[in-house]
Amino acid sequence: MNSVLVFALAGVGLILLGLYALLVQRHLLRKVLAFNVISSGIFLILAGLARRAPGAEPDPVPQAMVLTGIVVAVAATALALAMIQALRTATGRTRLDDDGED
Amino acid sequence: MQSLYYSLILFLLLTLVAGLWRIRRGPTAADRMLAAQLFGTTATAILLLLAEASTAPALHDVALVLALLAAITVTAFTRRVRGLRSADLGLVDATAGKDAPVGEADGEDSARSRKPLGACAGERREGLARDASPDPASDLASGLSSGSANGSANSAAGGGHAG
Amino acid sequence: MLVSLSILLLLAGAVFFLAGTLGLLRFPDVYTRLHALTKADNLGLGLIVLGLMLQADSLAAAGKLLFIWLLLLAASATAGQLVASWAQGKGIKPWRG
Amino acid sequence: MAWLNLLPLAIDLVLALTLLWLAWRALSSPDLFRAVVLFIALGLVLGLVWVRLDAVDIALAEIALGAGVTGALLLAALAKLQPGATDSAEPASAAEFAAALEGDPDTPRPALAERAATGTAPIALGSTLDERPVGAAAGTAPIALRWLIALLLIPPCIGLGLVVWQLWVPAPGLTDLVAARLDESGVTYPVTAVLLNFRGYDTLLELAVLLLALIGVWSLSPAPHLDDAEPEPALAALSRLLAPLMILVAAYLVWIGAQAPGGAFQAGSVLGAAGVLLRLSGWRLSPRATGWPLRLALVLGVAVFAFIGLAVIGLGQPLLGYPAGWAKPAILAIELAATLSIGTILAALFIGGRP
Repeated sequence: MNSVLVFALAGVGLILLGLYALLVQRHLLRKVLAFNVISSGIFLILAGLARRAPGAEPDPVPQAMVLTGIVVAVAATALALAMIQALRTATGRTRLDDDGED
Repeated sequence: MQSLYYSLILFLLLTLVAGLWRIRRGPTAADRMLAAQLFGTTATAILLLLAEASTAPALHDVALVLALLAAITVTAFTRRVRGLRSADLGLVDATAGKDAPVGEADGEDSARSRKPLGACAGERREGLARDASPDPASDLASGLSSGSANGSANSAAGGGHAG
Repeated sequence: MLVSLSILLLLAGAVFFLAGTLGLLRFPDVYTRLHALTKADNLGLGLIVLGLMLQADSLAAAGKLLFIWLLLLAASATAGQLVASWAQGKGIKPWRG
Repeated sequence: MAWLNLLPLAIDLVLALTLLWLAWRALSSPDLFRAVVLFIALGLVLGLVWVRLDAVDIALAEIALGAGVTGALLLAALAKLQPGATDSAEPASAAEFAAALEGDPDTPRPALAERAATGTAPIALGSTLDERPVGAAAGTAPIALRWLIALLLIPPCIGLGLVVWQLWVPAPGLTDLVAARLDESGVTYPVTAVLLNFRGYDTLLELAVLLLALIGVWSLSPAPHLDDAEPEPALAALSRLLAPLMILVAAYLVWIGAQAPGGAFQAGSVLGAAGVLLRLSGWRLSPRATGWPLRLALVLGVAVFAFIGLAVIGLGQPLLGYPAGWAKPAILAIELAATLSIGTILAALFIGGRP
């Protein structure tokens, strides 16, 4: 059992949890959190793949991708939160409900 | 020495995880925020020990950044989630601020932020007292000025429970 | 000699962290928990920093460790004060044994 | 003493399990405030995980963002989303919100009790912090649908797990390739070389995405008028002490990025955190600064990057191919501009709304 593999598999677990919550939860803020959990899972797998050669220097290319990805994820989160707020101002709702089919 | 470092790291990590239980338990929002604050200190200690254990001095920079930013989340909590209470109680007229012309509001804001520190403190006391007195839920209503109420909270927090 | 003193300080620091977490979990209200967190944990960190400073390679490295501790002291003290005054503004009553 | 070798593995297992537990609780907790706090904790645990994965750059960015911008952003959004924060004030639900925040059974809830007594308390509180199912407006999909979704998600995730497992053959990836050309890159630290030289176009586009996100936020609404109280004296003192230090540390991170973990994204995150702290302490930009100076700071990163990237074409180089000997100053100029822009964009995203 390899430490790096543990984290990569935990990344898969995060993706599963995030996808489930994204589909099941109705509150939009929860969907935003779920998106972030999914992206964290993807980042974990990528950073794990950078460490496949035991004892050697980690691969800088996936690390650079994750590094910029984290910052972009925060910006996307901020945009999503602003959109939720705009939705609330316009309709008074903060979640997606099935009723009404709108 | 290496194994001592790793044992300490594991130990601190376990105290950290145990502390996270407070986020679940609450009961107040402040209790949950405290558990997040726990991260600042414990994770810094873990980072410093990891730097020593794996001889990676770059981790000192990570610890430095964490220490530098440790207070921001709690500050956001007390500053942002606080505002709603006074609005709830009708002390702040929500519509008044919205109708004010943009330029005026900005001008007032910048004028306020230029005031010396002492003036701010005085204003804040008044603000707190005004905040508290019409609130029947708080025991501040019993004629305590906010200054002495602060003192009593501090002594309650500071007295008797040495770690 | 220096190494054993360092080990002693590190272990003492860990004990204070344990005390801080126990306080956070066992104390009855937010004010007392705040006390456990901001005091015990920062003392624990101080001891660990001191223990690591004894083994630092250079004066600059030791100074950086000390600086990190001072920063956290300032952050914790302020955060503790802010949370306590928030709780008080909400009318959360201090526990009276 | 073989068990001592297992200590790092034990640490990693504890970290991985904590990660999964926090994610699960953050996504399933019935109370939104608790969910957000658990999510903030998740980000900080992730910071420790990056350290264990030898990804110190990512750890720096994650901790700077997780402790600085993300937490503040989510908490501020939560406070804005609670009832009563918009024009159509709903006082009773706001009281309910406050009660949910306090959560202490000993605390009386006069506003709500009074309202309930007079029969004016609204029934639908579903969108408050406390997401108790009220009527049909439950917080999640129906239970049968939830099981179906869970069952449907398991096969692809097992597949993903198997793929990850299969990929786990020792492979150096692009490490050797990067190391071979590192001398030409202008820096001695591989991650910075990848970010600003080998895959410069990627970084340029990421900066553009950040700018786009801010344009999106600005196009949605004007800046909110917060009736911020004056900062507590302790907070005012802290922001005066820490904000200059944050700017100093950001500069240090750019400088050290040439040979060690650090660089524009980490430094920009710290700079953004400084902006968040100043804003929380009641500081505003003067109206004179919110015009072109602010906008210049926002686009400077993309502008300098694109200008240098295009200018080298005139020197007979490919796009973003720095001529020999010029890589170091070019990277330094781009990094400084990018740091300023990333920090300003992050702070502007936290404030939200166009000035």
